[in-house]
Amino acid sequence: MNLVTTLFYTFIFIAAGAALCMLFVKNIFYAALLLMACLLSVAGIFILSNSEFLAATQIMIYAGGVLVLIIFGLMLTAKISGKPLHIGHQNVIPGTLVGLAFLGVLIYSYSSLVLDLPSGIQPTGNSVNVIGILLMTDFVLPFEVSGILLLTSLIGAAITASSFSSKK
Amino acid sequence: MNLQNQLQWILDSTTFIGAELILLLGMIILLVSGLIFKRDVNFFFHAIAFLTLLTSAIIVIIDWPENPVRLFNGMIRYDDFSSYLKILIDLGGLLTILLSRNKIQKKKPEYFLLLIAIILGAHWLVMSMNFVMVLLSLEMISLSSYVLVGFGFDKKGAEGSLKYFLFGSVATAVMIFGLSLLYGMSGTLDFSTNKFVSTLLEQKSPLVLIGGLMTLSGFLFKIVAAPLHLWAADVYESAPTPVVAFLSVVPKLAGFGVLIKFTLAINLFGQSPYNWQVILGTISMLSLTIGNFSALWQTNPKRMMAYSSIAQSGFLLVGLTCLSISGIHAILFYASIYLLMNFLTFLIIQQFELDHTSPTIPSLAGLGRKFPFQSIAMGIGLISLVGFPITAGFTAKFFLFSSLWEAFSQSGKPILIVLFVFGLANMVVSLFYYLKMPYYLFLKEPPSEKPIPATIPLWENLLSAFLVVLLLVLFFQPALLMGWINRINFVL
Amino acid sequence: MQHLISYLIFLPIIAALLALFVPAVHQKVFRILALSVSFLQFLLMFLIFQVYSTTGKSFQLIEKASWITLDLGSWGVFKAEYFVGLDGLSLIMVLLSVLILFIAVLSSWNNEKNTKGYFILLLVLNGAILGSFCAMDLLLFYLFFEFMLLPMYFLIGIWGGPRREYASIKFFLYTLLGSILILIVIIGLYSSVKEPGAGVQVVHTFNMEYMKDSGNYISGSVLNYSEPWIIGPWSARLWAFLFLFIGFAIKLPMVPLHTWLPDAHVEAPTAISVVLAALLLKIGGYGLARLAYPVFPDGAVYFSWFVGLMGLISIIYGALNALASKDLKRLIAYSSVSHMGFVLLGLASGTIEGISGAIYQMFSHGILSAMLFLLAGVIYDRTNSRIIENYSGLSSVMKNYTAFIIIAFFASMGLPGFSGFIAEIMILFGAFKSNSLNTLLPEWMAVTATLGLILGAAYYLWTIQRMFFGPLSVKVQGDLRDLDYREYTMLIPLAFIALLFGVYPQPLLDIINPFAHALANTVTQFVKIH
Amino acid sequence: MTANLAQDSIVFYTALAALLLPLLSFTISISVANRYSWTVSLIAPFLLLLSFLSACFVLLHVSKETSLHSQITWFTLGDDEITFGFLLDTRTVLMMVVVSCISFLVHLYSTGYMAEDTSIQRYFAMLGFFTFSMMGIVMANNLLMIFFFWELVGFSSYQLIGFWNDRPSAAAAATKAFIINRIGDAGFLVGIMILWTYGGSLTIDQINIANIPSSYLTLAGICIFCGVIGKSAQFPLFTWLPDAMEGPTPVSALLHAATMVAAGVFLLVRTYFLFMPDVLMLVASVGAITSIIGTIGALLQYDIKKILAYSTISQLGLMVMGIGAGDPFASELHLYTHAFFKAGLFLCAGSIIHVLHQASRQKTLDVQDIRNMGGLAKLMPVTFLASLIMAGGLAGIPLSAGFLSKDAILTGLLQGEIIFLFIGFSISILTVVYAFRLIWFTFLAKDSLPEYIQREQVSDPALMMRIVTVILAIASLWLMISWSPIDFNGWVSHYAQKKVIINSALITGTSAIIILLTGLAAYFYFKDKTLNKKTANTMFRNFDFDLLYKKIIVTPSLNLSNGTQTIDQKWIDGLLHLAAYSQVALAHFMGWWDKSIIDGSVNGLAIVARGTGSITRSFSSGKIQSYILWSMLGLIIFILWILF
Amino acid sequence: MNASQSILLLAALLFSIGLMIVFIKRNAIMILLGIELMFNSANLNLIAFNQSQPFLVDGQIFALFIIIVAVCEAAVGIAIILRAYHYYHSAIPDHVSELKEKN
Repeated sequence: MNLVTTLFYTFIFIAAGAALCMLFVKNIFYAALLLMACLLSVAGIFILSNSEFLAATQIMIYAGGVLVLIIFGLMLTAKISGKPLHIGHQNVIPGTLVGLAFLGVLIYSYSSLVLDLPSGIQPTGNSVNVIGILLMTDFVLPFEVSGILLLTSLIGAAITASSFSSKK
Repeated sequence: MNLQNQLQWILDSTTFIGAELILLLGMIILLVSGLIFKRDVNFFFHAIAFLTLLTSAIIVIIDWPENPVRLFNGMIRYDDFSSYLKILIDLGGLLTILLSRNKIQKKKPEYFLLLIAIILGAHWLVMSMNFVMVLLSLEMISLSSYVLVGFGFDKKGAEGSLKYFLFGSVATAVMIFGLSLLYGMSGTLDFSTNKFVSTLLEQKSPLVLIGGLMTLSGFLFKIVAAPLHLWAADVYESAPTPVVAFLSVVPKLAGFGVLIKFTLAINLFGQSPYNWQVILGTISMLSLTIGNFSALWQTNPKRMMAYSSIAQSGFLLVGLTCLSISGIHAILFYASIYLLMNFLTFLIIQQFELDHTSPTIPSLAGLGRKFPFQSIAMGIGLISLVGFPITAGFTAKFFLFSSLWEAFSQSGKPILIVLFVFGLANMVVSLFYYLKMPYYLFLKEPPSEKPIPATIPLWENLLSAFLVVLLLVLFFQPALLMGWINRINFVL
Repeated sequence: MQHLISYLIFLPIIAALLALFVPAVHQKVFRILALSVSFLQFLLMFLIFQVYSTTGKSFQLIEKASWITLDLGSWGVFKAEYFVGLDGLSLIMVLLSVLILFIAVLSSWNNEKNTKGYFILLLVLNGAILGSFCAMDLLLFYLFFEFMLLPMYFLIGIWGGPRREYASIKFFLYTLLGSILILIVIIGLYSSVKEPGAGVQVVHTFNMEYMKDSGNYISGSVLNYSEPWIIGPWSARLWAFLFLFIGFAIKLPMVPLHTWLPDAHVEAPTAISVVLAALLLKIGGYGLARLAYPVFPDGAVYFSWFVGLMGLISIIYGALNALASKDLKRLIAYSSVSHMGFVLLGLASGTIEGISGAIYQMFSHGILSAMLFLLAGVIYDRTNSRIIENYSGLSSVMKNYTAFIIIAFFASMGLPGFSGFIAEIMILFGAFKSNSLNTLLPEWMAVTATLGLILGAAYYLWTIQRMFFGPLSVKVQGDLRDLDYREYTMLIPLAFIALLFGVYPQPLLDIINPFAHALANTVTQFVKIH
Repeated sequence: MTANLAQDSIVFYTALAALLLPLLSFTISISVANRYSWTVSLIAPFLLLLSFLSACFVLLHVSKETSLHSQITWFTLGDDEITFGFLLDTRTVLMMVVVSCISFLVHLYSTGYMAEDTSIQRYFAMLGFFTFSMMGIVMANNLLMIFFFWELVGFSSYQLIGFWNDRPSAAAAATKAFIINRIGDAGFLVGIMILWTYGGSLTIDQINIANIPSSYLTLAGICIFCGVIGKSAQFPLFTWLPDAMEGPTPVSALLHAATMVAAGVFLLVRTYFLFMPDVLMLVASVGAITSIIGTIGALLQYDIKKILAYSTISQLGLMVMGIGAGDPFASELHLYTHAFFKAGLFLCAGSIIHVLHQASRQKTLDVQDIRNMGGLAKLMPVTFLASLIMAGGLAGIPLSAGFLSKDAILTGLLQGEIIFLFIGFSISILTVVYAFRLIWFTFLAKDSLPEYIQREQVSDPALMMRIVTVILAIASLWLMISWSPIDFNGWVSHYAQKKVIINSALITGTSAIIILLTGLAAYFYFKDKTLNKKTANTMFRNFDFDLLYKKIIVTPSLNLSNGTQTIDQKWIDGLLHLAAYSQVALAHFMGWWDKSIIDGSVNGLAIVARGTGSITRSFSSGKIQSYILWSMLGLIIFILWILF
Repeated sequence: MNASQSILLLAALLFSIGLMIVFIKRNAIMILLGIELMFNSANLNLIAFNQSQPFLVDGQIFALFIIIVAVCEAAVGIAIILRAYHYYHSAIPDHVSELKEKN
């Protein structure tokens, strides 16, 4: 077991562990931090899986963007109400059962899956280059559309967050 | 293929997406003018939005494709099937703009911008042949819808918006997971290629099914079908009426556009080890039952129409269950008629809404005498929704069930005949609640003298008259539309 | 003389459209419009009789125009036509309709409540009824058939009695259920039948004439003759017959699918009761004779015993219920159930006597039930009560009314000299003969059916005895004046017709016979095959 | 056919006139306005006289060699034709004359009897209509036509019995008469169906030559006999006839004594060829039972009209028995004679009732009770004499026509079972007794008229009524059928019958002696007897047959009809409502599903959770998350369902 | 078990946990976190499957777009939650629940 492999499984365990902990923590702020830990280790897995560009995006957007946004919202909502960041549970049993059912079905399906994947990590060249070209050629339309999407959601978010009318 | 050719191809491709570019242009104009102009030039925004959609529709008609063309390296395909749906979508948008009264919406430019964004997303969605495009355009529709639902800017709207968002995001997440599984199984994102089909044929893993069903659930969310229908009633109740009218039609049409293609792909031309007809048939029956039976005891017209929307999706799914070309034609016809009758009904609901902000059905009692024209128009719309002669709703259901019968007589699968009888029986059930409104309008006496709602603008009456006439004409001459639809040569 | 039938059908519809634009305050305009439409239809009927030849076997005065032709690619061509024509069966029914609708307009002359809406709906109903009797294209027939429901629903629901809402909903649901069953078969038929002699492409047609010919069925289709699909215990063709039978039997109505009828009748205004009993019930019988029997003779043969039994049950059950009824209109409604049971029995026999008797009975019952409901309407008009117990000895104050009641009751119970007698005799003869001729019905059915005659006498005479004889005593308020001129103008022609065709039935039989012959032959052929 | 064609057609049209003149009378009578109602009592008898004369004309021109037969197609029934035609043979013509004659006389009588009634038009109209229908039965050449007129006769009977329909008893009697007749007619109709199906025709002479399977022939005979039972008031359907006396007395004379009830006998004679020996046995038995019942009834009754009604039942039973066990012609003969003397007796009774009624200060109805009469011979001598002659006819005293015809029946019975002969003789004896009783207590016994009768007003009725009774009395003498007072093979039998049964001197002698002796015995028996007024015989109600019918037929069928009504309203509609409710319930369930299961805390699973010992219970309603949960549950169920 | 399979298993785990969070946690923002987790599990899947085609980077690009979508979702989501909070003074979806089946 070399370093890379060790690192790989470490990331996996961190990610899994952080996610599991999210289920059990009562403080929403901790949950956000756990999510960040989880996402960062997923970024690690991406790096080890030869997807450096993706990993960078993951770290930048999630850690730098999404989570900040979420924590920001978290603070905003928690602060105004002045309530603790404590969160309650509900639907525990049925929710768990359904979740476990999905997990079970997926694991069952994976067990019969024959993936002709090369074992271990494949040290191949940098994929950033390829991705860059593809985004400008094959995937140019999705690329542009995602721009429109971002614009739209920006406007939508702005509208939603900014205008309030009478509190009926 | 070298880079040069690819770039050339991209340039060539752009010539085919004129309508979409116009929509984009409209969005930008609205955005900019919204910043520049004062907020009270509502008519201007109306006009811009209307013109944009009109131009887009005209361009789609002018550039009617003779042969399907794959654009942007197979990201989208430009064919008559999608063009037809695009026209319907644009029409839905136009009707929504006509429905959007001045008083109701503030923030006009943003409102229209988001409306057009949804239409643009719908355009992309019906053309898309690639999971990436499916995801992006679906999200474009969803995100704008979440915001639009809250455009009443009141408490209810905020709640509806939140519920819609939470439900929708989970549905999207599940769909994305499903897409990733399908990608893993097929090794391609382009679901119209041979590679997709041939690889999946070799795959024996149940992940194909799981991925397929998870992906399907994203589409089912969009078309409001069971079991992902639960959000509908709450959301429809909270949203402004034009938005409900819009949301009950346009995303549904777009969703069906992609659902049809996806279903045919995942069914692997009938060679799939899984019986997708049974799945679709069951979903259809579930939607029919849930929609119709839940609608029975509703007293809020919009909630009722939400369940009606679920049931109507069930009817549309009947056509999809056929998995045949005539079934698809029937769906297209039904969708066109559904567009007309649904908008007609919502138009009148909105007219009756004017004074009492959220009318219950019993509060409509006796209004038939005061508003004979509106009541009759609503009656015709609802009768059409039931599927009763002499409205085009009957013709649409007739074609739908004919194609189902045809599929049955060719394959003899029991699920089809079960669905056939089941669907027709549901027609009877639907009568109960659809006729509730005409029943109160005409047969019930008003409890006391009520304040008469404000006068209804002439052009709205003209619009409803136009829709009524269309519904009647398309009953007597379905060939006007069906002839056109029949020329659509659907290939995957 | 080219488009007589179209004029007949569309005259009222166009009039209804015109009436839409007349302001509602001019009540008289609507009455006169409706009356003049009916009158013009009368004239058209005269013209039609000039052209129609009773010796011609098949359809006459045919009008054909393409309506929907859709190329559905590999599936073939979807073809529905505007195809109307008259054969014996249709002509009888059209004649009856024109007559009854005229009476209905007269009968609703004094309507004050929302006159505009009322007459517009009546006119639309008029067109739909005539259309469904003339249509030879299945889709066209279904269109008119369905379209009758809506005006009827509103006519009962708005202008009806205290429980009108319940009655109208019940009426609507029952009949809609029936029409769904019919729709299933229509879809099945249209996809199984092709137009003969068309080119390479299969032309799916709704033409009822083509559906009768076993050669026009696409081989391998669900409803084909030679190898029909088996679904459950029966072949698809038998199922189709059963569905059609139930669908039309609801209209007829047949026990136990009849409970909408008493309610609808009791609640409906007089004119609507008249139309309902005289015409709408006939659509059921008409549909069986026009569609179910000729297109599915195999089903007719297979289920004949069942159909006959249901007819028999209807006869006796309806009569028993009439005996127990306390409301005059309810009594008449149940008597309709009983009388329409004869229609089923006659059809089930598959003999010429039975079939022509069934058609004759439809005509006769149309006339007589119209008369009965008009008479029930008279007493309701005077006192606002139809409860039999409230009256006694009416004959001493309303002499002529009593005379007409006696005529109508005796005619309805099958007194010789009135049309009902001829009809019931023919049906009973046919049903009895069936056993020795084509073995479709056992003889005991015809014998038992005579019980209906006895019970008929019982409930009618008992009613006369209670209401009209004995010392005068009326428990409700009201002006017990005798018939007025308007009522005479409605009743005398009806009584005269009932009498005329009871004494001299040949003119009607001349019209009916070719149809009955053809149908009986079709059925008999199938008896021989099996 | 020897007569030439022109003559034939004249005869035929005359016969048609005899048929249609009463119908004309009906039409005129019903359309005359109230103001001119007196014209009716002129026109109607006149038209009937014309009809009678026409019938006589036909009688002169038709003999057994020259019977006329003419028919046209009435309507086509499938491939076969139903004809409308007349068969004018001697039997028909004789019956035509009898019917039109008595009808004419009754019309004449009614002008007096009904003079004060206000609805005289309706009365004469229905009389005319009856005569028309009765002539129709007589003349018709096929069974369907007979049935046609048969029912019309029933209708006119209904109308005439219920003529005074403000009396509840009259209305009830009318209804009863019609319904009971309908029961018989239903049987008749079945018989016609059998003959149509297996005989291929309904014309009487066609059926005669048709080859019908014997089992069906037997059935057909029984069925047709059912019609006879109803119409001729045979056991067990005789109960309507005594009730029918609620009608005006001339009506009873015409319909319920002379003609209508005799139609059954006429039909039996007409279709005699259809009856197999077994059926004839049945016919004879029924006739015998009926005649016994009728006789006993007549012996026990006190109501003058009801005595006559029961005697009619008895005589009809005798005729039917005569057909069944003996010779049809004898019964036919008795039918003719009976028509005259019974009609006459009724009219005499009518005269008495009429006179007493007018003389009565109280408007009570017991003027028909013979216990309230007696000694009328002095007050109403003409009526007494006429009654005496006709009662003699009824009793079968020698020198009356009744003696001859009864003699013929008894002679005919010689051929059959001896029991029937015995019954025949017994009936004859008892007939003498009750006929004597009737005359004795009405006319000859001690005067028991109640006080409220003004005796000075009691006298013979109006001239017209007197004349009619006298004519009928004369027609009851032996000359009516034969020149010889001891041989019934007179001119009637020569005219009508080719085969003549031999007059048996033994029977003639025996019966003459027995009848005279009985008369003598009756005289001595009744001489000093008075009728007990106190024990008003209310117990005598048609031998309680009515009660029996009520118990086994009427009440059960009413209960049944109430039952079906319940089924209709409770079960069928109940089922419908149940379906509607269950639909609503299902809708509520769906709503509950949304509200409780999906919105709510998932109680079901929570219960499972509690069972598994979980601590956390979530009762708070988490809306949107539950929606999502349930949607995902749906998805996973789908996956699992398809996978496994 | 090779690396790809472990990634797949991790993805399945994250997906299920995400779902459970959505079902169980009574807070809208927490639900948002759960949804992000689910998005990520899809990304993991894509990367794992993309290993079998090392020269095609479709999976990676798809993952990239998924991240973009996630961002948009988060932005709009936070805005919507904030607005609901504005009206209801709570981020707990149960409290934001006036719309439901009446009676």
